Amino acid sequence: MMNFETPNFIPAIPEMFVLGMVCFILILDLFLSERSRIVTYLLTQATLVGAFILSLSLYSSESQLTFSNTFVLDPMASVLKMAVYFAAFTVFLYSRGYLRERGMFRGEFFVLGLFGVLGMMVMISAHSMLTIYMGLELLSLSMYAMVAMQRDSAVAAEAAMKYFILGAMASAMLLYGMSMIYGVTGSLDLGEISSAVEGKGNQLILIFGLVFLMVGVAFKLGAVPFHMWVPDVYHGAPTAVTLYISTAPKLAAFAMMMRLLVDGLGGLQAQWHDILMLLAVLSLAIGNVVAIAQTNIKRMLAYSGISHVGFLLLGVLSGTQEGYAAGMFYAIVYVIMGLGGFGMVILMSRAGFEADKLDDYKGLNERSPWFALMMMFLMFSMAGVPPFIGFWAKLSVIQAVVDVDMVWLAAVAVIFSVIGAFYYLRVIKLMYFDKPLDGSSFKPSLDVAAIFSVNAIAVLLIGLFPSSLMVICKQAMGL
Amino acid sequence: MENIYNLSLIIVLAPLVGSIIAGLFGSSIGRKGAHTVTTLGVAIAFVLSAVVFKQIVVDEIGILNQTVYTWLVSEGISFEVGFLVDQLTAMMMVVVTFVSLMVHIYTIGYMSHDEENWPEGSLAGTNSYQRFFSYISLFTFSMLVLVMANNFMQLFFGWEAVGLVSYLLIGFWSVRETAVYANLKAFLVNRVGDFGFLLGIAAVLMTFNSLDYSAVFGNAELHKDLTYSIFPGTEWSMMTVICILLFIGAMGKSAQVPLHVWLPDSMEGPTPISALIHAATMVTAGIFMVARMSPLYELSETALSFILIIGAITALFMGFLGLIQHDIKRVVAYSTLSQLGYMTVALGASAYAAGVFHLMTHAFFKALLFLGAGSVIIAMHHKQDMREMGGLRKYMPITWITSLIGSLALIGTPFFAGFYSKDTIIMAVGESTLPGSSFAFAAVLAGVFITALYSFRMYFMVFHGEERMDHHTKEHLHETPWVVTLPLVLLAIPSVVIGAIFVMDMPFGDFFGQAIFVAPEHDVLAKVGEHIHGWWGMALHGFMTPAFWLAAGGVLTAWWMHKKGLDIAVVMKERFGFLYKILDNKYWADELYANVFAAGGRGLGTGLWKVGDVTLIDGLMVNGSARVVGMLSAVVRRLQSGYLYHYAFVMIIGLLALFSLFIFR
Amino acid sequence: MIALSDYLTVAAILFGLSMAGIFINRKNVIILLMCIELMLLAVNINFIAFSHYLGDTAGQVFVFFILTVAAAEAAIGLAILVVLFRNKHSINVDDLDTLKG
Amino acid sequence: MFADLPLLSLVIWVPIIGGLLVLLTGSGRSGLQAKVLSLLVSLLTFALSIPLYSGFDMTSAQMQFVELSPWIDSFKINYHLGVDGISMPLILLTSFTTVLVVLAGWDVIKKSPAQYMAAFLIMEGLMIGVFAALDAMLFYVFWEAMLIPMFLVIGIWGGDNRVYATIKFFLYTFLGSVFMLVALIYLYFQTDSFAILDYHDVKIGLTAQIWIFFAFLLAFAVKVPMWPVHTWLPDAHVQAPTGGSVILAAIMLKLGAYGFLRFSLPITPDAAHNLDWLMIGLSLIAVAYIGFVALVQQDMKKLIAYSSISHMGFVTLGFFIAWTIAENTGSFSGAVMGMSGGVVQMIAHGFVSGAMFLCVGVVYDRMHSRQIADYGGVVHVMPKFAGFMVLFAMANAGLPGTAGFVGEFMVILSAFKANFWIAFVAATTLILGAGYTLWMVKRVIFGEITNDKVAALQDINSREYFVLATLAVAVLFFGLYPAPLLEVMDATVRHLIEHIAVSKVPLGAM
Amino acid sequence: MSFEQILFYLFSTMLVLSAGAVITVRNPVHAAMFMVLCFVTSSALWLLLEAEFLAITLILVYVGAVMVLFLFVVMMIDINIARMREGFSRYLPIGGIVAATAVGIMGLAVGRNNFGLDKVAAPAAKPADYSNTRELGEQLYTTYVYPFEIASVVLLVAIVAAIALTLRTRPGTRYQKIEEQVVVKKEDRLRVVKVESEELK
Repeated sequence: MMNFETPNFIPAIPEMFVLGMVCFILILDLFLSERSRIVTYLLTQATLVGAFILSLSLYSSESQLTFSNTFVLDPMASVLKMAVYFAAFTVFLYSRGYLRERGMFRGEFFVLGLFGVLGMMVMISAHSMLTIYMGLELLSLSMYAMVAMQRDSAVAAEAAMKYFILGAMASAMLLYGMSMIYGVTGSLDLGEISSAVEGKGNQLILIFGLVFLMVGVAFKLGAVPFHMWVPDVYHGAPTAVTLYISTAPKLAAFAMMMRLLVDGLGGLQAQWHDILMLLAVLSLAIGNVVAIAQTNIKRMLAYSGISHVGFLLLGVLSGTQEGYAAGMFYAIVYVIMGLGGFGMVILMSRAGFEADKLDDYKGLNERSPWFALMMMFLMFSMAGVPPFIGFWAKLSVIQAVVDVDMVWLAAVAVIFSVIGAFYYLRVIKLMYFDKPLDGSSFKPSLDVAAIFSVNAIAVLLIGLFPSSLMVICKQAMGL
Repeated sequence: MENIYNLSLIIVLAPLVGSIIAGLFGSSIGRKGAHTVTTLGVAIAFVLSAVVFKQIVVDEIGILNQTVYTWLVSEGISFEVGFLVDQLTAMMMVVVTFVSLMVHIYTIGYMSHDEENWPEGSLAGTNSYQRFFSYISLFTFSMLVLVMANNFMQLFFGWEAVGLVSYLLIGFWSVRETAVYANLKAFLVNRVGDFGFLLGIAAVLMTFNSLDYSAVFGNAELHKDLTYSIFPGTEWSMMTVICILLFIGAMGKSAQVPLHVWLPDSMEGPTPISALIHAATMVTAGIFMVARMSPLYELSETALSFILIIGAITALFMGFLGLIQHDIKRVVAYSTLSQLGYMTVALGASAYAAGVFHLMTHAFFKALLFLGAGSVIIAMHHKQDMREMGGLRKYMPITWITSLIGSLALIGTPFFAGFYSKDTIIMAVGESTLPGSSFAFAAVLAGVFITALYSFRMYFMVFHGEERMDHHTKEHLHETPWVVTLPLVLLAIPSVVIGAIFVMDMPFGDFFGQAIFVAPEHDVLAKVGEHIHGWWGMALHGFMTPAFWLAAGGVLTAWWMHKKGLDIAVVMKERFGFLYKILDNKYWADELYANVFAAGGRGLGTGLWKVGDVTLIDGLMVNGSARVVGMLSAVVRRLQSGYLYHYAFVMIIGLLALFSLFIFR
Repeated sequence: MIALSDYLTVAAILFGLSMAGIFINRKNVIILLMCIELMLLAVNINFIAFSHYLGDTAGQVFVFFILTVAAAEAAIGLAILVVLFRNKHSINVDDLDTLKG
Repeated sequence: MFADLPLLSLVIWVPIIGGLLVLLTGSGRSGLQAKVLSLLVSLLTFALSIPLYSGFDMTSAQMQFVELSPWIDSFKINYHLGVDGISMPLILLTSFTTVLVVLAGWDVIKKSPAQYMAAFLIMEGLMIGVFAALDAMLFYVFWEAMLIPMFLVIGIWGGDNRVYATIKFFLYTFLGSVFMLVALIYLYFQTDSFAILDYHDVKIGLTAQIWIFFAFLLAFAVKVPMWPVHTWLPDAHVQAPTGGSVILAAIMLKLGAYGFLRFSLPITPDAAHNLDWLMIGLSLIAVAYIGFVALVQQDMKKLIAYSSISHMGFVTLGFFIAWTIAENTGSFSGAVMGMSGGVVQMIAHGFVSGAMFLCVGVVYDRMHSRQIADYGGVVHVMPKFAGFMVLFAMANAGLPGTAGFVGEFMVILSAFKANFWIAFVAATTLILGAGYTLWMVKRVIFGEITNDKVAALQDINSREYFVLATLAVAVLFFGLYPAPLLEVMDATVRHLIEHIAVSKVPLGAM
Repeated sequence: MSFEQILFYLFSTMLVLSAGAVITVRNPVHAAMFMVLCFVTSSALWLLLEAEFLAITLILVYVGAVMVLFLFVVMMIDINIARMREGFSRYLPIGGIVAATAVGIMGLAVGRNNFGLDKVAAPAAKPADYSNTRELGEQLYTTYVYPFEIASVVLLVAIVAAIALTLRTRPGTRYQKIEEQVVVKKEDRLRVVKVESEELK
């Protein structure tokens, strides 16, 4: 009666590799003195590179299920995973100096970071509500801890507490929704669920569950009205952690949304389409409008992130493969821009100076023209001004909604993007048109400066030749 | 023909070249170089014009109508720059170049001490002499372009070009606020005329699909019954629309009521240009234009009576104003206005030939009078008030004689040039049967008396009676140099003889040939011509006309008052205070324009700007929406209170909101 | 017999109560943690009830994992609580208001 | 010899690359090497743009010097360039003006001149790109990217209120153009292509056309600018440095008008037909209303800015009277003159307004005041300058023989065919234009020297003399002999008129 | 009314009431106690649902471990109950309303009309030899082996995080560095100095 056939481990090799490496680093780190802590850092980066190579080599256009259908590896999963590795890699690059200056350069940071990455990987290639939940929790728990990492900072602790409570609440709701779906469909497997949903008469309970699910998804994405944690956490967390939680997890959340809504509840497209529409419009409005009133650049970027989520949702709610591809493109682009944006904060900051006030950027052009230029690239890109990459992302999602004859939604989106342009312009105004508060020209560490420059220039170059990235996203969606 | 074409080209370009040299390289070639080159250019133009005149008029080798170059081509219509040289043009060319030549020579003397008119160290004053010559040569060029045009577009070019030069010359002494004000005023008033003129051209293009004279005049008959509706419902004859619009342009240039206000002020400019531009040539451009368009005007009696009445009003009421002026130049200016009125009346009566004839004679004697006045002004050290003059006759005989001749010509003494042209006009108007012709007739007759009165008032005040000028001036009183007097003499001769020479050909003969077209039913000159037999006879008969007696009466009145030592201005001020007030304020025309149009325009502008742009569009729409967003942002920001329970609460509300999406449907 | 709906209703009430607890409680963060535990408990009841009535153990397996995760969650939550207390010397919800706007 | 070169790409990218190089050289305070380099680049660009004219086939209305290569396959976006008789002169205008702007800013700009010059070079490339783009997205990219350098130019080198002005400028134009983006995407789904020429041929229902028309209208009306979305222009002009004002007036405003010709008219002719009353109305408001507003300005730059709006009114008027003319005369052939007049006015206004702003810049650099009241009697100390100023003022007032006259003349002539009152209102510019321009001249140039600062003024140096003289020659040449200009555009305009003459509404979709 | 039903209603009412108490009592210690009661009662409900293993686990893990941890923390952190007593009821109405609405909606969804006996029949009782534990075990180690692994990782993360957050080396306290003592060499401690002997005259 024990019928247990060994599952096919091949598709999960990256996960296993990362897990193994994490455990190794965890143990190794115990025997490392402060001075040689760098090894942990290097190993972490090596892990990500290795995982990237593995995922790349495992990339195949058809999707394969394993672990009795709790795990799936499809093009979307591979691409998103690679994006996650890339994002995490960049984050660690940015944060090394920052952490060292604040005495946070400890093994736990990288270990938890890697655990988070693992959680994202699990979410991305989950094919069962159970695995989605496990991945989600793995990711969340790591992030709660990372936010509170700076143990002597009150704001960080406060942020962590808020994040934890709200996050737990959100995941509880997610679970409630899952339980409902399970109750109606009688299965946790997304494939079976979708087939069950197709022929289900009992729509009401499904919708009921769907709504609870959406709360969880929207919370992870940080979409209005489940966004309240975003500004506080981004603001309170150490910038390095902000950098981490504001970028890669967005990809995972996108994957989770795709898995649950498209793979699982594709039959309810009409319903979640409406929900997403509401969330998208609210996010665009609140995000862009409130960002204007901010004086702290981390909060401002948080709100701008909320508005970006609104755009991302536009792509998904269109319900077409192109739309999903557009949403994915937007997610990746947002990650690239977000890395740059918070990277700038890290770049400017010194020990005892967080550089998170907008006024800290006054007259940057006179202090350091190069970084001002780079930051300008990022700001214009976020504002969606061509030829920067942000424009193509917006173009693709707007294209998606126009494609399904929702021109009015496109109009709403562009109007709010104009309102949003204002606060990006204000940053440029501060950097270029104002006099610096202190003329001291700051000298960032070489690696951060380099990665930041590369990041910003990438925003321009990919903006000039976005084709390849877009093609990847389209292929990931089977186009 | 080919050689006439070449001649015309040289005639036009010679003054231009002179002007450019004097203008751009004035400082390097110096005063002598400047006046030499420009005078030379104009002299060439004059001589060649004379040649052209001989060939066209005397030898009658036909007329030149040739394109120089194509300005542009659009929707198949080609706008060209070209020459039409017929009798009318030839006559105008000679007049323009001759008077211009005289003025050039005269200017050498008149402007010789111009630096006195500029403030210390004004760079603009350093070579103002050269610049002046450059300007008047440029004017000659523009005027020639105007008269030699063979299409409306080029006509408009010349039209505006002379306006520009007149603008530059009125404001020549740019340090004087009055001058600068006067030239702006002149330009704007002229622009009002051009406004109509341009619309007229547009109408012509719409009707004939061409701006070429020959094409337009050739097809005029075909479109005579064409109508056009300006106000919905009203159908006006297209020809009337065209003619009146074009004539509005003429009213601007030829200073007809109510667009006359700029001409008296234009006296702020140096006297030579008053003579050249504001008496002899530019102001008569309107007259010339209407004569040129005779084929069109003949098709619209409405337009003709309109012209008739405007002309009559100008002729009479501008004359009145001449009575009470003390500034010698202004007297002449108002007489110019009134004479322009006579010409216009002639045009209105379809006596185009008479009008142009008067244009020619007037050019000579009015230039003479102006230059004479200028000569007096030089002698008086640039004082222009007649009350400080008197008895100049013995100090400056040549000026005296020539001025006397000019005045006699102006009032129309038989045998003098003015007599023939003016009498012809009066008779023609008498014959005219157009609506308003009787009023016009009365006006021109009355005008004769007025003209005589103010002319000889001026004459006596300046050249006779006691010497009212101060000693300093008196000591230096002497005849002006030959460069000044020579032009006077040269202008005096035609002022006497030119009328007798041309009277039988020009108004009554077939001088203009095809250049001027008169519909048989309008041909008043023919009627008049029936009982005109030779210049001698006409002159003798002239002594019996009411016009002569009116003129004589005017002269005698002036003489009598002079003997009594009365000044009509003073007398009127004392006796008829009200009338004097009217005249002194020039019928309040200036005030009207200044307070209603200028101030009104500025007021409207301010209103539109402050209310429309600043308050409504910017304040309300642009900044307003920005402010709204800002406030919204501040309000919504409050929701982010920082309290966990609020956040949780918002999440629950959001959850309920999502439910409501499905419950309420 | 007891209907499935009865269990679900109990779970629903429990869930609602704990939700209310999160935003009614203005004082003690620990209570919030407990509320979260309660929510999860409600969810668990749901799952088990379903799995019972569907005759499918997957639900119970899920509950098993939820219990595990909840324990871990509680641990981390309390750890954060400790850090918070060390920094602010208070676990008063009203004092968590430095981050706002 | 030039036939084989990708000329359009060169004139677009040479200045942009050059600008980046200048940016790199820009360490020196005086930045002499930067200035010289940028002058060379701009001259090279101008030289490269000459063959566009010499090699241009006047007889054809087709796109010429076409370059087509795929750019973003996934969006079906191509790198598609080409010029016709309308865009080619504008490209020349751009490259010509930039040279003058570089010269004008030579020793005026003290604050990081390298960045200044670089901004203008990059802007030049982008603007030429807008004129040359035949792919909607390529067009849009250039169109938006162009805002960035101008935003910086006004913001960094502008006057006291520069921040307000530049942000207003950016948001105004950005708001306008995003709706165009939506319209372009909509059209993409109609044609499954981003090629502008495909848009020209696609059949669209009337209501859709009207929506698209308004989307385009917002974008282009802001740029032109048309009342009531013109209020950014005075602020931007007043605050911008001289070079910025020149580029704004001479070229950026033309982009809007060009957009009408390239998008609104050919893509949505029926909508344009239904709404031409609106467009004519707005144009006339621009001419008259703005004319009156200009009359009372106390700030020279503001005055010229308003006069620019008023003059651009003629451009739009010339474009949109076509249908009225057709109804009155029974054929569209009568509309050619109006449209050509509009295009001529674009070019002419480029020279004239640029010259006017340069003139103001000349005195501003000396007095640091734009207030008319601070001047007076300048002629006595700067006769050379006064000469130029009067000439350009006359051109601004539309005096025959100057470039300013041609366009207005043609537009008024054809407007009369449409309706007497349209022509009537349009012709008021003769009076108003002369009024506000010459009144300013009177108060600034003539009269007695009002104060010592004026008395201390120095006349223009040889550099300024050269710049102004060049423009003076251009102004006079196009005034006295506009035929070549018309020759270049005639075929294209005819083709455009023929195109808009036929309805694009699919049968039965009315 | 069968015995089961009586039990069900008994336990469910207790559960609800104690849950209500948890969120309302001032003193966190009392709250924890009510929490325990909740767990116990709900485990009883689970037993009614034939989920013996999980019921037991709940008691062991939660009552035995988690709640103890809670209490531990509560004790460790000395909260002054006084401040805990401050205003609370004034938020009650609005909160109550919202919660009620939410519950109402949920009740609508899960009410009898959807999950009544007529809709979902009660399953037949399991055979006597049926072992819920064995059943779960098989599932866990076959079908759900992958989540099971992740669960272990989650626990690991919890450990790491808890340590990383709470374990701290107080500055100023001195520790015995054994490894250094072990590796110490003679040279480190002992220095032989050559002393020049004094010359005797």
